Amino acid sequence: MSSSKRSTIIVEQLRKQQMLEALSRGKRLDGRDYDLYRNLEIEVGIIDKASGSAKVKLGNTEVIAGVKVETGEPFEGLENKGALIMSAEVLPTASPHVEPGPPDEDAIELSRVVDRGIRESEMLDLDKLALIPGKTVYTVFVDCSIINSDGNLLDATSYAVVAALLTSKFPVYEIQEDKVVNTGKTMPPPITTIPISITAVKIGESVLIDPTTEEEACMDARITMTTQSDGSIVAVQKGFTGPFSINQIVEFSEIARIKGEEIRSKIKELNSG
Amino acid sequence: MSSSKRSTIIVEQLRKQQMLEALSRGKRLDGRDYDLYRNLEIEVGIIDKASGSAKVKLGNTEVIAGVKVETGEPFEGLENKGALIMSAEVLPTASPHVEPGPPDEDAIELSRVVDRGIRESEMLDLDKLALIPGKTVYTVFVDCSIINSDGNLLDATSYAVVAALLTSKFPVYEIQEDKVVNTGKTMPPPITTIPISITAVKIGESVLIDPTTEEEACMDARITMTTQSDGSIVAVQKGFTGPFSINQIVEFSEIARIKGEEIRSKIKELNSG
Amino acid sequence: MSSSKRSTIIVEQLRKQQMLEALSRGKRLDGRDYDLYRNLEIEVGIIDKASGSAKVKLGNTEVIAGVKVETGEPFEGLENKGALIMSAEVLPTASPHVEPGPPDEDAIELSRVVDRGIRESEMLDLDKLALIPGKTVYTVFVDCSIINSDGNLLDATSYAVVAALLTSKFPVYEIQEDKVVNTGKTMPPPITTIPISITAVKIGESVLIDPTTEEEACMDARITMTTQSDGSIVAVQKGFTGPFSINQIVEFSEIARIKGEEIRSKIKELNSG
Amino acid sequence: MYSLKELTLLDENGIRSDGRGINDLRSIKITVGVVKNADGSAFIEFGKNKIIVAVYGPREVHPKHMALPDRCVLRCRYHMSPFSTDTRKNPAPSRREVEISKVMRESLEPSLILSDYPRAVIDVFVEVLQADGGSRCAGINAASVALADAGINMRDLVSACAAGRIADNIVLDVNDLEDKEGDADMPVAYMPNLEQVTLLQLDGKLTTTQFNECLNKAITGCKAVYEIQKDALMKKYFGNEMELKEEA
Amino acid sequence: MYSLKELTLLDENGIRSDGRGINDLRSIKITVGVVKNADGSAFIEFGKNKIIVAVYGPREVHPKHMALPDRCVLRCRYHMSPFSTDTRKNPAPSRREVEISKVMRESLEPSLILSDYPRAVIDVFVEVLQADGGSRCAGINAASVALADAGINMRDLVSACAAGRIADNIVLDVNDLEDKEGDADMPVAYMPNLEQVTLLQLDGKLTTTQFNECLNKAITGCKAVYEIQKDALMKKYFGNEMELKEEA
Amino acid sequence: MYSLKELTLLDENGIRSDGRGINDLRSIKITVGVVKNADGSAFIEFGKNKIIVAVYGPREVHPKHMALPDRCVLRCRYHMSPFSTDTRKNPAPSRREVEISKVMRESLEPSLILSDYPRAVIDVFVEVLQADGGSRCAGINAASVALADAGINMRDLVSACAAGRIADNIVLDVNDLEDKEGDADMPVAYMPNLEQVTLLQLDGKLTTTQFNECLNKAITGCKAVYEIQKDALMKKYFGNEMELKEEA
Repeated sequence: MSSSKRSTIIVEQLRKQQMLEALSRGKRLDGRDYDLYRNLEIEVGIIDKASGSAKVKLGNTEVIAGVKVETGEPFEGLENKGALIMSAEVLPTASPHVEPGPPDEDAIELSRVVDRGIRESEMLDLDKLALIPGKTVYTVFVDCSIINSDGNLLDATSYAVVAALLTSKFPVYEIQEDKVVNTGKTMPPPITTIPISITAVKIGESVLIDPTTEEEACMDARITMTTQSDGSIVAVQKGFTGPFSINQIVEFSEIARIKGEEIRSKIKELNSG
Repeated sequence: MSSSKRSTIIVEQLRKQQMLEALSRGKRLDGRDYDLYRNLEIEVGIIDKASGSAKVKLGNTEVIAGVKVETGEPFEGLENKGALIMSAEVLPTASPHVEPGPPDEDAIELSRVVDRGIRESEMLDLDKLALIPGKTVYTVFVDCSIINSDGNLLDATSYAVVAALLTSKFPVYEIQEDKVVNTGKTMPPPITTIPISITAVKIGESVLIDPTTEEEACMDARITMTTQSDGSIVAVQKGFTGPFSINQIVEFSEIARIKGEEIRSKIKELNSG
Repeated sequence: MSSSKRSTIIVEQLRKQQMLEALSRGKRLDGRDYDLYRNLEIEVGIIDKASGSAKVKLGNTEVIAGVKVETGEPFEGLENKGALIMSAEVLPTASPHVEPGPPDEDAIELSRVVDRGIRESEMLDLDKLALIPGKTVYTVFVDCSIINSDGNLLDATSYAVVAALLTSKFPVYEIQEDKVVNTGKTMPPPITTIPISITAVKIGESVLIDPTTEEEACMDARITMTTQSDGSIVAVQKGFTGPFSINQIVEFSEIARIKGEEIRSKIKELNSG
Repeated sequence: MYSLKELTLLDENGIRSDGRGINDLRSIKITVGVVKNADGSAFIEFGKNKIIVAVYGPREVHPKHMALPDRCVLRCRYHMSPFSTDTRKNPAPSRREVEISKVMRESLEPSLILSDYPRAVIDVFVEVLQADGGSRCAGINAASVALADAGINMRDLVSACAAGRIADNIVLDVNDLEDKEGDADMPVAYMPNLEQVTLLQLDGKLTTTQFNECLNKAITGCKAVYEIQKDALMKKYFGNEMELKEEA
Repeated sequence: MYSLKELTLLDENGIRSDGRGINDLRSIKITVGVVKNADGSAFIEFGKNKIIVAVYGPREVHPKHMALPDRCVLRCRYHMSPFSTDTRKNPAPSRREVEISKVMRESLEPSLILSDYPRAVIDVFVEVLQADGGSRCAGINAASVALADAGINMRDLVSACAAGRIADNIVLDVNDLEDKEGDADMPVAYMPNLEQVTLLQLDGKLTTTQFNECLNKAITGCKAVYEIQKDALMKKYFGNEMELKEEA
Repeated sequence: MYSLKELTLLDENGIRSDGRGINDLRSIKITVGVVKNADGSAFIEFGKNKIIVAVYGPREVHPKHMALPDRCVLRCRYHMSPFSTDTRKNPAPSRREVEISKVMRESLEPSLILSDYPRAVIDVFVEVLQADGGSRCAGINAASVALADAGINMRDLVSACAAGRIADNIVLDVNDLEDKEGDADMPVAYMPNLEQVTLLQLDGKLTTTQFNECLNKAITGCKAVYEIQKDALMKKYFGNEMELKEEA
């Protein structure tokens, strides 16, 4: 069951006061402009045993994504499409507050929102990943491990997934006498577009993109918007307990488009590099 | 592991005193005679997406049962019979004391005793629900949700299941080239009899049928007896921590037969109505 | 997650003092020599419904092992071998400290170390237990229930498993028209060797074999070594939080060989008896 | 396939598969106070959605260490009955149900004055008896009414409605078929008096222009739902007076 | 098929599949004090049932908030070993085991003076090493003896036995085959001195007349079992005296 | 098949499948302080193993009743990422992971002065990003360095390495293929200054002579690993000084 969170109120209030005071002077505590991302480093191909992998550092947030490609049964109702299965675990290494165990509601939301961006953009052309229609298809697992957590896990994880998929090499399966056989060859995955998520938090009336843990601790609300290469919006998720005005949402959709394009350019270089 | 229950002893003792005092004057706290059922309302066909459904109100106790018919593998050892699978959840809506989560021992006993009445009476002729012997049979799910709880969940749930099954329309499957195909047609289910459970509690030496929550809180023991249309007994369950004398059991078996017939008449009207 | 254990420190310290004091005089609290096993009783064939079974009493420790033989799919990568699946449950009957529930890390280690001795010795020739290569093989379940616990569960369980397997009668399956059929006949299992585990604990600098619960409560470290019929070592497990010197390990390997042979002789009699 | 889809979901006269125009809501009916034991409750029929919501609280928190010294904890469970869907749903909570429980709680929380009940908890139990498209919006609508029925101090009601896209058309209140076969689905929850959005999700593609149109259309829907929520509460609490007025 | 069933389960001479007459119990053997670490224990062989019961308590309750101020909590676990059944049983507790744990506890509780041990707990662990028909009755018989062995204050022993129906015959002590292929199975537990029924279940069809006959036959069985339970306890606690008497 | 195995795993020149001789370690690289939020951390590449270890603590125990009055509780989780193995690993902890978590904790505990932190807990989280043979040894090596990085009082480092058998040869540092296809694998952890073995396991057959040889070879490996562990710590804590020396 979903439940609202607790924290020490005095500390919480002081932290928020300090934060609001800085924001009243137009400053974030780490000195960034409201619409500035932290330093983003992406390294790909770090896990030899995976079909694709990426490590993303977004400020101090660090995420690894690994792609495994196997064969399996299609999902019900999607008999002629490859199956895409995504998971995310916030490792107990990531912060003093993580307990090992099955994913909590935050981790479930995280992986579902990242999944939605990939799936709705149709980044991976699943129609090209069927093998024996209705019986056997490509099953693409994308698993994410959050190694260190300093805010905005959603975007960091999303970029790791996109980078890992984009640079992965899928095994080529063939059908020989009704059986699926791994040929030992590889192929690039069928990529159609590059979805990029942009996340912001609202603190008071300020909207800050790429929040740190410190900022998330003071946030009233969160919003994530994912755009694809042609600039259209493919997924949105409002999060946390505060509201947004319609204006704030519309303004943010413009920011998400522009910032999305910036980060998309950066990620595109991975494949040419 | 099964464990006996707790409650505040003072309140428990006072409640029981008041109850016993009323019973000593031959009265139940809600004014009913010992062998009188509360008002029973049954509404069927309330869930369009189910093959059959019913909502039962027994006093303030409210239960919904839904029947879903699919195809599946037969149970081991019952290769040529349809499969009947029953579940019951006491929803957290039902009372301030229910915690969401997997069914506890009370909910498991509830669904197993209801199941036993249906199964042992052979209400549903499972022999008629095989399709490809040993491979594919009708799988009949009957799921119950207790919406509001005011005692005697067992009978209310049992009546909801019986009413939902009785008024359900099963899909007609056909075997075409070794495959099972849904024809889109429906048929009435193969009903052979109507099992009716009657539950009573013993408080002191009084035996009261159709107990309320208040009465169950004071009960020494509980007994449920299910009869089928020809009056024979098909299932019995003694519950709770007190005993019954042989005489009390034999007398109750007579009450269960008579009251069962009353309620059976009421439920039979559903199909003619 | 693995976690170190707690206990009442005063009692723990007193117990250990007493134990060390006795050991300083070369005595164990139950009067045994350091390298002496407790009384070992083995009874086989106690569960008619199992293909093999054994009850082992080692001092007051009591364990039952049951062998069930069925058919199933082979393990991945072991397509032409029978499948051996082992489990152990420390029953809540075994001591006041056992809680019913899924196996904890101690029970998991127990069954895995016992399993390792059987598997690595190749006691059971799994190559002879394939039926339809890659599709159907013998599945041999060996389940252990610890009834009463007084230390050295590992060896007692191991002996129960070995005795149960050794004296079991496997069903003879035949392949008839691509289907596996139980012929109703039985055969002796394909046994190649008899693995025997020997366990010791270190308390201070004393190394005591076959520890009681009392001794385990004072131990600094534990070691288990399994030898097969030809005297070679097939499995080792150091346990608990203290270390061993290389010398202690080498000396113990000699004890494990000698004591192993003693117990092996005893177990061999079961089949001739 | 595309033309077929257009044909099915929206015909040349702008009529949708269930007979509605692009700006029409499905029929909505809310009944207040349907669960006897609950502190507040509501039953909503929203198209084919049938959802019951019970509210318990403010009450003591168990376990106690979950209590907050300065405000009330809000908990929410969204759950689907096994018979609520086309093929039987496994009763164990799915990842989808976990996420919806979370966004539903977060969409209701801004409307509640939780600081009025420190150290307490309010539980909102949302049971979907039959699911059609938009069950989370329907559930929020019923939950907000049930919270009002429970007498919880509130700043506003929360009203929810989805809008979506079928080919080039933005349509109000996406049904089950449109959710599965359409091109975008955007559930929105809104506090009509405070003019604040408390739930916003999107699955599917929208240009920036379509996004704005879709958001505005959804909010129009929320406002229409708000009137129905108010009526339902009025009917329970001032039922007699209303009837008198009507007669007068 | 019907004639075949009759033939198999009961022949024309009234002899059952395992050679018994309709009023015969299977062989029963109870050994007291078989689990060294337990406060009380018993091992029962009841036909092919082999069941071990260990009792721990009265002892402190964990977690403490489960304690009752005016009486002892009784807990009971009925569990089947994986090797106890014809095909291997998954060791995780089944719904059947949960129900049997509950009815077993409820059948034992009336015999215990739980108010003598406020704030404490008594745990009864019933492990079925080999299961035949009637394992719950056999388990209750062993558990009651184990509780006596643990020195718990009791009003009476609880003795259990099933009766059932094969075609038109009411038979005592239903075995595995009769449970599966017969027409009714009624397990009963009874306190012989207090003349009270503490367990009563029924699977299968009985007319009212058959019901009464079946109940009475089961109780006759319970009374016979009671003697065996008493003997087992006598043997442990007065073993020497008994032998002396026998010699005398 | 046997000759094929020998051929593959070890050729006539004593060269192993990955080009090493029988006494060669795989390449090992340890980086200290890689997880920003942790109190101590290390990343090890050991052959193809890639393992990250984070240490949190000493810190307060939750739940509090788990605290020990006279010493610190040590907890350890060994976990494999789903993408770490050849075929995807289910993220739920396997029985193997539970056992390795236990032996890993027990191999580290003798090196720590836990009595210095009564009532506290130290958590060691070992995440295997890519698994090759010997991941438990690699994990212990990284964990011991991470514990030192966290400033925990220690008696010694713990250094781990396996040795094994291929046909008649005892080889150092068994890789993945050798683990699966070889004849024995013996992981060992050792405190080099205290000369004590803290982990010892064996899968596979060894004569007594081979056992001694294998144990000694593994310990030689541990000693070599120890130097790499020390260097990694030196590099973090005295990096500048070392570079200065090198330049000098």
